[in-house]
Amino acid sequence: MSIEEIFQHLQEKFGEAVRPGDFTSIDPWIEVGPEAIADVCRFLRDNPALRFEMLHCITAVDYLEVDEKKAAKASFVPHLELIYHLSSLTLRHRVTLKVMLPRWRDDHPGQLPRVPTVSNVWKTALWHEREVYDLSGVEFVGHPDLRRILCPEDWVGHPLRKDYQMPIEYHGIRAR
Amino acid sequence: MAQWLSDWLTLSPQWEWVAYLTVALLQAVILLALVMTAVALATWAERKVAGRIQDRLGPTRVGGRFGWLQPLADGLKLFTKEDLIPANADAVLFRLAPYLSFAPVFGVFMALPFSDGWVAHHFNTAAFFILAVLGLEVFGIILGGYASGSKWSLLGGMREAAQVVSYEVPLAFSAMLPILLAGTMDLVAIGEAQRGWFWNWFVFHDPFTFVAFWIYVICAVAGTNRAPFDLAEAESELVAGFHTEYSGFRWSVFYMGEYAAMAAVCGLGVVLFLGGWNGPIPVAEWLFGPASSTSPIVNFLSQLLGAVNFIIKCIIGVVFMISLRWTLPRPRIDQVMSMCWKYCFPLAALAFLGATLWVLMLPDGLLGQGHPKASTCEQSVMVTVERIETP
Amino acid sequence: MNVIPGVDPEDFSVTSETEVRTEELLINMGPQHPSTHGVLRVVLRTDGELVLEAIPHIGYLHRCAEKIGEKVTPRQFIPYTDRMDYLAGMNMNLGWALTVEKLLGLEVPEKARHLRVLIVELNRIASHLVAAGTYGLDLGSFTPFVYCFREREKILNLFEAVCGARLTYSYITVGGLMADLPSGWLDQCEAFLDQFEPVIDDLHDLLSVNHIFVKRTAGVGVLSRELAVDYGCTGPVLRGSGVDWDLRRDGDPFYTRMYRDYDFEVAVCRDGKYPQPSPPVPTEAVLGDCWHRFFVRMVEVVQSVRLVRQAIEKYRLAEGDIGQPIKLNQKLPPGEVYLETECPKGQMGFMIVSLGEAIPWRVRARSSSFCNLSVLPELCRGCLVADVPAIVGSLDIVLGEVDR
Amino acid sequence: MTGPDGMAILFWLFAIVTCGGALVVVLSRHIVRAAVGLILSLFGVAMLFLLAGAEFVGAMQLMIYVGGTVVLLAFGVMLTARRPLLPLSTTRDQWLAAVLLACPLTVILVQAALSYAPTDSVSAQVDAHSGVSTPVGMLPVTPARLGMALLGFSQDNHRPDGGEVSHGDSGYLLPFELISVHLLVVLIGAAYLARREVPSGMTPRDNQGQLQ
Repeated sequence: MSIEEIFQHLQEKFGEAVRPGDFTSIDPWIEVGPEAIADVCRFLRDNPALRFEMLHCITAVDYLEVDEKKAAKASFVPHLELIYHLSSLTLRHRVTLKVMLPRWRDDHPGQLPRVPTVSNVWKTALWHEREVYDLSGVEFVGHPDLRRILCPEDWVGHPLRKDYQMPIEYHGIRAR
Repeated sequence: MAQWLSDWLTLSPQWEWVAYLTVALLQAVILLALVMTAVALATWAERKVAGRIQDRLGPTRVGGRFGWLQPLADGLKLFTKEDLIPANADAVLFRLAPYLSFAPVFGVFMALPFSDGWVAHHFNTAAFFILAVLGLEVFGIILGGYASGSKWSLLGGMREAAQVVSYEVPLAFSAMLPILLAGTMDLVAIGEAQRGWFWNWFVFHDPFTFVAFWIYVICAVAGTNRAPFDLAEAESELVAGFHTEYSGFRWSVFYMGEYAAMAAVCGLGVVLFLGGWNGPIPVAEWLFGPASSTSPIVNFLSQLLGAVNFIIKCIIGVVFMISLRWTLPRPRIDQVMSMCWKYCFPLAALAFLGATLWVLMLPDGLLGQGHPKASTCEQSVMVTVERIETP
Repeated sequence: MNVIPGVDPEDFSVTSETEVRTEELLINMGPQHPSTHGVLRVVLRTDGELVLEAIPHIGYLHRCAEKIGEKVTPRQFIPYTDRMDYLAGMNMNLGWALTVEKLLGLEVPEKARHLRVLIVELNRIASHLVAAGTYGLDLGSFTPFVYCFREREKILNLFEAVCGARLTYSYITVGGLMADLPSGWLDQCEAFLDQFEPVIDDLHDLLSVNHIFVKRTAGVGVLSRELAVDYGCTGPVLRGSGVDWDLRRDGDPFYTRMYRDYDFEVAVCRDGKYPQPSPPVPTEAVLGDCWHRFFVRMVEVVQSVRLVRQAIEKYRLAEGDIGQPIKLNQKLPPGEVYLETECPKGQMGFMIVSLGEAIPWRVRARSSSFCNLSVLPELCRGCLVADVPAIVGSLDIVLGEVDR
Repeated sequence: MTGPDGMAILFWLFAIVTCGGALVVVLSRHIVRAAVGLILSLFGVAMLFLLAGAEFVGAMQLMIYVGGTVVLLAFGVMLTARRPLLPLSTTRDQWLAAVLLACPLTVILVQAALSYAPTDSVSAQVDAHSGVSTPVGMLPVTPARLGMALLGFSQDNHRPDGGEVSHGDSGYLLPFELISVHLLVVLIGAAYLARREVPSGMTPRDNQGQLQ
């Protein structure tokens, strides 16, 4: 089933919450509003015509140009993107969803952006969302046990953020 | 021998015990030497056989062509290694445990007949004594596990002790069949009963003893914590079971205990089921005439041939146990336990029942021609009754 | 389950009459542990022999390769992909190379494509040999481990002849391969394959049909189809649960184009039978248990041998050369691409986001062992302590890939 | 085996081991050391039996007491220990009671031991097999005879030749059967007491279903 038909199905059900992303790129994607992501995912999984049973991975891409010189002519406004790759084993088709998030909630640095969790739709999201929270700093509302998974529990900061500074030392070990 | 020595020293009666004591000590030293060489041979064989099974050479450097001095090198290394006692270990028991696990196995060799006359002490109830002494070894394991002070070695010790204790029962049960067939518990008599061609061995006596033999093999392997049943080392978090905290000489005593137990159990199995010192073809009888001929030299030679037979069979048994270790994976603890109580024990009981019926219904064997000397059940009763009549 | 709420377990006076009070134990397996295949720490909450709950802790080998990806050009990132699944370096290189080639819209010449299939399938055999050997070790039999590593040595010697390295090859790169095969290498490879087939039967005798092995693995850690898909398990773990899914046949067209003229069967248990040159399935084996996961890998080795033989023929017939890799700091077109390839452990996904410079904006690695491991708590609930190494071994995880 | 005083030396050695072990059991504050002490004393008793030539009873002692009971005790002690084993501290009045009980008992035992008229073992009949010298009056004890006694062939007094079995002649068949039935009852009782109710909540092995 092609990306347009999938978008058609979503449009009828969710209307405004779903916007056409870019259907011409190598991997076409659909943009979904942050608050509707959980319902869209549940619909994609349960609808007999779509049946996306497998969530491959959740990726967070941080768009922020750090050094001032290039910041002026950067082609994007600073924001955070969550990319969901889904696929269906039975109907053998793929789709990519994107969620646009502000880098910080209400632009207060330190307050992580909030997104409803999809771990109740696919259990694989349990660990993937923990990894995105750990490395990129996105808070998944409703996640049963949102802790750091790869970095130590008491690590400060989110390494994959563009403006992340490595701490000088960690428990007496010089890091920089 | 003691009598001969005391005459030679022309000791007056009340000093006679000196002769007996020296003879006893001499026998003990010979036995210890024998056990040590058996253990050394077993460790060397283990590494060589494991090598062959895994398509590699095994030790070749130490001493001569086939690395036969490797056990000596291991022994030396272990003696020179530091012998540490963990902090919260119970020092006294920690030191005692290895010897408590090695001594009983050494006791077994005392009652094991290597040839017709060659037995350190001719027990009338040798088989029963051996089974009793083998039971003692369990306490060394429990004590080793407990005295090491750590929760894991205690768990390992308990698990291994439970296995050894539960496998002793079918072991004893299957060992009873040859006793039944021979009518006595005296191993020399049991060996005697299996003289002649190899089909006189008890293992081929009837299908039930054949089954009992294989149950004996399984229980022997499990009873000495060997091969597929070495549960304690298996469990990932128990690491090496009860002897995790041991090192150096104390650990080597445990190690020797294990190999000596393996050799002892093989020896017992050989005497009970595989005709002890009687070779598959009765060469001794052809060469040296009937068993108890007069001249000591001939007598000695036939006993020597018997001993050689016995040792070869023991070696085959030990190699079999070693090859088991390097081919089979480990069953789980509950599978091992259920195999013991749900399969080995009932089968052993069934085999025992079958053997008794077989002996009663077919007193002189399937083909009608009798058994050289084996007294069947009623005969043993008759024999005992006559002996009672004449005080 | 047997801790009565509201009662302090240390208080001896209350002992429920129906129950001999057993103390719950927290056993800590790892991170340095003989049978957890690397630095994985599993905390087991057990009641006697019974495992109530298994909680894996990962992150001990986390090097944040994705952050480094934002500082180096794609060709310079190749050596980092080697270190993710260090038992299948070639597959990792191929995954990353194909992702960047998909972004560039690049097509490697025929000879290079066949050489890639040949090398990648050889590496799959080596990886599965390690999996089978260490699984034998987890269950206590040492000999299969020695046989497997003896065969793997021969494959590593072949790789050493090709690219000079034995573990981290960095041989397959963006746009092609670092070097062509040395002369006489193909005959050595064929000689290896000829003497390797009987060894597979030995491994089957030693492990797959060995009664004790079957008793230890059949019916243990049963993973149903829905649970496997739900947890995102892929590769032999997914196929072990009976899902007929192999990326080399059903994957992204850009990837399946590589295998278009090869015929092989997907190693999955279709109504009780596996692709044929394999021993029968034992009766106790339940679909989705440890035994099936192990057996799928053994059958895949046979299929990979077939693939390597076909690749050798096609490589000999293909004319032209293997082409040149792209320049070290070649500019990347702006765009976003995600591609998954079938690696020995499962589907390894790479994603690259570029804004038009030579250095990508964001690099993402989706690890198969990461998802396969996440199903461990589900499988270990209610099993015995002795089953945990069996289950962990059957998932065949590599911590380099889990932690990245 | 050895002359009369040689025998004495070994006898005293084993007697010391037995009594020493018993003392360790009583005096030790550490429960596992007490268990080891018990092992040593029972081992000493077994050696005394062997010394006296009763091989079967000696081996029986080894197997049942040392191999069986004490191992059971060790299992019981170690498996139920919730926290490191509590040291056994006997209070003052317990000592008093113990001494009061022990004294009369020792007096009786010593008196009985001394009053036993030693048999003048004139010519020790050396048994061909085991080389054990048994005083003339006693018959060499072999397990076969014990077995027969247990199965009803009376051993201790000579039956009139061919006469029918009179009262009291039937050996020890009845006690033998009684004991075995008794042991069976004890076994089943113990198994029943230690059974473990399957907790209503999770059946431990529901997905594999083997264990319970």
